[in-house]
Amino acid sequence: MNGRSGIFKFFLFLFLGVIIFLQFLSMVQADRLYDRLNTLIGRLESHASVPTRPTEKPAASTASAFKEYPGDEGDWLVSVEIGEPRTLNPISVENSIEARDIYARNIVETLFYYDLDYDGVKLEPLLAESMEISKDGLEITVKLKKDIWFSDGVPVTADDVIFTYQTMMNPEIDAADIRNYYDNVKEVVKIDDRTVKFVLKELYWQTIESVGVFDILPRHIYQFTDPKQFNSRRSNPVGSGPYVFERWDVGQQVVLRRNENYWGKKPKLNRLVFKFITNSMASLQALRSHDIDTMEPSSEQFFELSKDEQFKKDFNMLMYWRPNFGYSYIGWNQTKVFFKDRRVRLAMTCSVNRPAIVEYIQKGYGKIVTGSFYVYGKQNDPNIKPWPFDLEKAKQLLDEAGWIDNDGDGIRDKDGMAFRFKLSYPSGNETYERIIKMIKDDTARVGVDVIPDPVEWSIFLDRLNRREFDAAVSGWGGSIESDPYQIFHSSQIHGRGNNYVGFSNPEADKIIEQARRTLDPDKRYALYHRFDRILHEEQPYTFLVTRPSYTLLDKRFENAKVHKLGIDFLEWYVPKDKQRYK
Amino acid sequence: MSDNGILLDIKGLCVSFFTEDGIARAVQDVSFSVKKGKTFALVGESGCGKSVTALSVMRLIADPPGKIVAGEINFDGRNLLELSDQRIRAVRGNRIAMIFQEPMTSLNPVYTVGEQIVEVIRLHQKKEEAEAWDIATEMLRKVGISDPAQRVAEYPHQMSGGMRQRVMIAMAISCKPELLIADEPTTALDVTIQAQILDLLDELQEQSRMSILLITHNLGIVAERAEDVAVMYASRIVELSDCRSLFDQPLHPYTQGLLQSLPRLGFTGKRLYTIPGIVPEPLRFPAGCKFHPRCPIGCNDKRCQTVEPQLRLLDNGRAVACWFAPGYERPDDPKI
Amino acid sequence: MTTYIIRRLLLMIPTLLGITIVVFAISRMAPGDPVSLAMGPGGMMDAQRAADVRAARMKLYGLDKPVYVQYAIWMGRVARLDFADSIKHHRPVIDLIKERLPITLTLNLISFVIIYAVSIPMGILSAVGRKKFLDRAGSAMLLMLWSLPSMWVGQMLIGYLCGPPLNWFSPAGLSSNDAEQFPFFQWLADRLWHLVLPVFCLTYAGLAYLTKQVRAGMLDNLRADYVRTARAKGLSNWTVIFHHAFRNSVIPVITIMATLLPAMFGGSVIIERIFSVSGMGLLAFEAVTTRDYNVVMGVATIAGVLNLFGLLMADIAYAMVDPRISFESAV
Amino acid sequence: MVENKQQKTWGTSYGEMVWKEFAKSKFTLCWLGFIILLFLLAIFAPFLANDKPFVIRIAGQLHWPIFKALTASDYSILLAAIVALIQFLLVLRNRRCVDPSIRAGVLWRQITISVFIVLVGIILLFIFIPRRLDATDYKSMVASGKATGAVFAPVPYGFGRTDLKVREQPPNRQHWLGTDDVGSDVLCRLIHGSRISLSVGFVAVGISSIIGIIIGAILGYSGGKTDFLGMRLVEIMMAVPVFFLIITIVAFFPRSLFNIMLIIGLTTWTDDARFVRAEFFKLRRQDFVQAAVSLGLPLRSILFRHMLPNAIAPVLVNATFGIAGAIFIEAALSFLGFGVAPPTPSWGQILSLGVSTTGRFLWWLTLFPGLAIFFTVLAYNLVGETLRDAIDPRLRESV
Repeated sequence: MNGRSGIFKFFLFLFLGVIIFLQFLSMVQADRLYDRLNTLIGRLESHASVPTRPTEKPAASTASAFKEYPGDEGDWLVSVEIGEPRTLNPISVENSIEARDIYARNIVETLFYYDLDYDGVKLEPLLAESMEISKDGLEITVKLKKDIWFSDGVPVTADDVIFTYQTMMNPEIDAADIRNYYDNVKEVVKIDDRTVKFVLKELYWQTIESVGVFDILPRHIYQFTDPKQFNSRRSNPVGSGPYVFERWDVGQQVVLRRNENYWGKKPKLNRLVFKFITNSMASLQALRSHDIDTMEPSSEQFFELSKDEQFKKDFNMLMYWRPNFGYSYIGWNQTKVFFKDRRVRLAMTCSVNRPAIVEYIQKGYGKIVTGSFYVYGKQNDPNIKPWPFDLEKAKQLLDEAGWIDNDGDGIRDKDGMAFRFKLSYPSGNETYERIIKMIKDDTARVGVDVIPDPVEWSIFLDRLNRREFDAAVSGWGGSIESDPYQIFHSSQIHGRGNNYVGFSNPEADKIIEQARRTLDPDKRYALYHRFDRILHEEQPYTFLVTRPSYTLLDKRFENAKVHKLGIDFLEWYVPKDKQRYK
Repeated sequence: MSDNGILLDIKGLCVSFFTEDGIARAVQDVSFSVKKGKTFALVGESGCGKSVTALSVMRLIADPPGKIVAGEINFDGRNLLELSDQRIRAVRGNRIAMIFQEPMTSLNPVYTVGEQIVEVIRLHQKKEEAEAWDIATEMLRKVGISDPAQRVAEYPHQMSGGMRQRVMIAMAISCKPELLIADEPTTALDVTIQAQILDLLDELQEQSRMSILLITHNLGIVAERAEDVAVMYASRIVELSDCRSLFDQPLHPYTQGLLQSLPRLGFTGKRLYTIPGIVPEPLRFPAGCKFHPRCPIGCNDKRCQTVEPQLRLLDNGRAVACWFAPGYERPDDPKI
Repeated sequence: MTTYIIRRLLLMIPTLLGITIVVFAISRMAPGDPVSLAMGPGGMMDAQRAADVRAARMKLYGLDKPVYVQYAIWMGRVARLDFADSIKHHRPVIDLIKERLPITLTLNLISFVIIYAVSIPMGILSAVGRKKFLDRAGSAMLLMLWSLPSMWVGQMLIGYLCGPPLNWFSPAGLSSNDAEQFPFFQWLADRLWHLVLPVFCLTYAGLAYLTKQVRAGMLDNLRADYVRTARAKGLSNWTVIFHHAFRNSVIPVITIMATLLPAMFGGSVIIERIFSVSGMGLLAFEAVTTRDYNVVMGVATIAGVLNLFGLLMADIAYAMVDPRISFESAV
Repeated sequence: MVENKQQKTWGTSYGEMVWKEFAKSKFTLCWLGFIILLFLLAIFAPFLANDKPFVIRIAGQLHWPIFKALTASDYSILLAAIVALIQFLLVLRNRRCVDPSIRAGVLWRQITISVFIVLVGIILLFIFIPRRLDATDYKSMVASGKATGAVFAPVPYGFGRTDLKVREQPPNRQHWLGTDDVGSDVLCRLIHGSRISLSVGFVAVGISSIIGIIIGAILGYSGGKTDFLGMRLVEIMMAVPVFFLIITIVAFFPRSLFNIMLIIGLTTWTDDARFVRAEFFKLRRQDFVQAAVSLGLPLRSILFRHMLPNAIAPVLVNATFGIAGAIFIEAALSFLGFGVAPPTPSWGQILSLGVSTTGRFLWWLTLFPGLAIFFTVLAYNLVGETLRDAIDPRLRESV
């Protein structure tokens, strides 16, 4: 009899019940069940076994991976990544900095590693024992260490090296970026279980470095029949490193556990936690409340904190230079009328107030970049002085180039065309936006009308690739030593090459080609110094600024040294009485 | 319990609405009494305060903005205005029931009519659910709804206006109230159905000996059905009388006007009489007698324009509020 | 009723097709493509090699075919309930959604429950005590809440409540670092504590909106004749309010509930960004900005389906609550 | 136009009734005043905050830099403001001189003419006024004594001027609301930003209302198959997540203010369409519409002259809330990096700068634009709320 009203009540209760149930389910599932299941399935699929010690315990490894440091074992290091990597597969990772931060050297090891205390490329053996280069420079023989094994106890052999190389070169494997570095390798030959030979196609100094820093994956774990299966394997990286993968809480963190079965000297910290925090203010707040132990602040954050005595009591503030920071630049599209003329490009450089950026935004710690190499590297020519910020000179140069304000509207023109161009940049980047605002204001004073044009990253790339832009602000990542071939060689103007500004200079081309074949570092450096000088004169880019890196670190960590190439948390430890986590 | 056969006795009731625009005196100094088993009619144009009076009896004036400012409402010897909320709720629907003007909207659209009747039965009579449903069906039969056993499970929107008013009545009488307030029960209905509903009320009154407070703007329907009549104009009662004498000899010019404007059998005049002008708004009552702007006698009279006449009991047992009514004037009245 | 539902479900098919076409067209029309994005600005590739790699990848993802063929292929997979693979992640779209959904659902369900649990009583109280101090103060408060941009609120909360000196909440993440080692209830408390701020930011605007709706509906109904009838029956005040007035005010509340269903699935980009929660909102946002077509299509299609189901459910619930509406008359 | 020379008391028109009801709430009137003030601020922004002086004497010659530097959009805004003012005066005059029965028709005609004038005017202005660049630093000219007699605006800074020396200063004497990350004056940017935020709200909602009204009117009037198909279209638009649409479409176009307004307008019309459709559905069966149809009036006239005025109320109310919503959407887009191109200031952009700038908490960059958005949205919401109460006849009946 109560008809509808009863239905209503039933509906209501059902609804509430469902909500409460779903709530519970999703909360539980969000963390525990789902991820554990995931890990479990992941393990089953990848048939990775639980780490076990090899039956025969080797005597203290003949080759020590790292120098022995004193200090107590224990505690965790909780650090921040700005984004979540899409995969931790070392081969299909593309160029994700976050992913490399997590797995490189912690889980997966390379044949050699860079000596952090040398400001050039100096390879120290890690998994390898030695490297021999043939006289013509076309054959590299690498000998692996004895008694080295992956975290599951299986020894590292030449087969693993060859497997990794072949996987990388497999066109169906999603590794186009990495493959590019090894393009010059014709083949890899197994000599014996511990020796491999890399045969190169041609002489090229960078291939040697690439071969040296080659990630070695365990074949017995990553083996695949279907390339798709390999591509979609994104978690549970396995390698020979001092840490093993523990879990990945999607959207939150990746946790690594110390590899108790490590072949070398074990690091002190028990766990490494990489949290994903997108909001940099939130990161700083998390650091202040000791939720995280270390982060890389922006330069503003760093300088503001350096005035905070309370903060300095609790945290170490490290400032250091590091090559992979790179530099930002404005690329002038030299196929456009405006920027064909060297004088115009130079005038633009002179009207960008770089000294002010260094002085006011970077508090004097930054550095104006003059060329495409790491500013403290040996390739860079320290004698080149950056063009000054000089509006008068800019005006004079523009006058010389024939850009004069004929119609009195405040904008220079030539042949009836006003000097008004779009300055494209990827939107949402505060640093670029700041520079753009300054450039717009400053160039207005020399009579050039800049139209800022923020575009979404994918469209930005699209425009660069199609060369459909007037000028663009962007940046290049750096390395200790780099080869300017892709960016500045005239062969890279057409197609989808990276010389999208259309810089073409026969002398520069010749130097680049010659330098690629020069194995002797000093001769090579001399060539690059000359190349740098040409860039400086031609200004295909207006090189902007670079800055040191900063790290904030909880005071409880000891032995946090600053090396010439940066810092290394594998050396850090926490004294027993200060340890926070178990 | 009072012994003079009076069920409801209202004395000096004043109700005001406190709005943003000012104080509206909707009911001023209203007094009348309803006898047991009899019908009392409260007549007046819309907006004159008769519905407010009825709602005051139920204590259903929305507060804010409305407020009963003064007066007594004695029901069966007890002043309803002094009862606690809980006690007045025991009276509402139980001893005093009410039927409203709009049968279309007065029933809750989301419950079946049965549910709505059962609700009131269970509330006041503490009956079991099944029994209450039986009573509800019985009540529907009583108010003349055919096939009540089926209708009881229908929703209001499935019924016609007349049927809904019957349902309202069934709901009202289901607890056998002593007083039934019918607030314009027929206004929204077709003429043929109007008569049916009024006959039904009469019939029910005979069966159960309840009193009815009939509120209407239609003097015509009062004639045959009410014993006593009060005519209200602009928040006051202007004339109070038994029905027969009122129709024979109306004392107040307003009543006269109302009667003249009634169509009568055999009337052959050209046009029906209409009272000129409109009912004043409660916020803008004229000074003096509130009827004087529309009054054929008093419109030019100085006293009517300045001093408001009070309701006075005349020697013949009737009461009126008009300076010009025969036998109204007293020696101590102001003279202008 | 069954025929009605079946008819509505059948009607959904063309609508859904329309949705997929719109989304497909819009996402493909946007300049840029996932391949050049994945290759990045540099990759330091030789020009010829870059072109080759690009062509190979376009082929691998089926992007070299004409757009309508791509659409047909995609529709074919969807018909088999397979939302294809993410181009960026090389994984089934469904897996990505499964991964992100629990976080978003947790946040949204909590805020959903809070919105309803708080705003309904608040709306009723406010309507009952109309024009009294509490109602006025409450309404003003709600309007103010409704007018606050959530990113501002979020950042202010992080700036002031997290970190020293107050240090009340955690500014990012969903659990403490060592939460894995906690016993269940401590873990639960820790989780809830981390959810407070994002949930607050998700909740307050909806709370204000719904309260206003409930209040307006209640005011309408409290003035209705049948409420007067109910009072005349001698029912107690609260019976009148809940049993008669509120019952009739439920209808708008239900409509809003239906629109919330897809919103719960969608998540909020801004709040997820501020509180570093990677849920559905960020997934969709990143998919759009990285031109990960299959993810965009998957998310939008599922959201569209939920949206349509929400509308259908609203209509059904409507008819359940309000006997005046019959299924036959409504299309 | 029927004009009546003698002063006559008309009955109250619908508009007057609504206004009377609206004006009852003094509190809301204050907020309406606030909105008007904001509009004045936006209209006169170049005269309130500018780094160029009104007048300056250089080498004995008088110059008027501020007027010379006004752009086509500045003139357009002034033109629109003048037309709006005239329109307002016309409405007041209508009240006195036009018979209420035809007043609505007259009003519609006037509004159509005004809109036409504004649109044509804007197009002409954009064609004929060249884009100028005047980067002369007048302040340093005055300081160095090269120029005299300069009269500056109350806030003597340009919204695009940068000065790293004074970057990120908290509020002080020179910069009342502080400076941002490149040393621009926040107050100046807020004043100029009011233009962006207000016009985003207005134009976006205007576009969405017009689309919504047209589609809703056609669907509601025609019914049958057209309605059925049209509603599927509306359903499709409703089911596609709006924010997704906006973000994707934003990618197509350059980040200009107009495009953002257009996109917001193009994606948010579904609610209006549904309201108008529902109203038209009801109205279609009413006598006066039947009468109009039987008189053989053209469809356009029936739809927009006879039916629309009766259905406009919910659209109007929705519009005020829509303006508030559009301001939010603009802010959210700025936060996600999809806002208008710098150095054009918008509140959302300043706010997102304050919210995200290099991970610090610069309170003046967050607080002031936040408050500006908050108060504006609050004002619109309050006005919308009061307007709804004033329009809704169900509420007016009750005491």
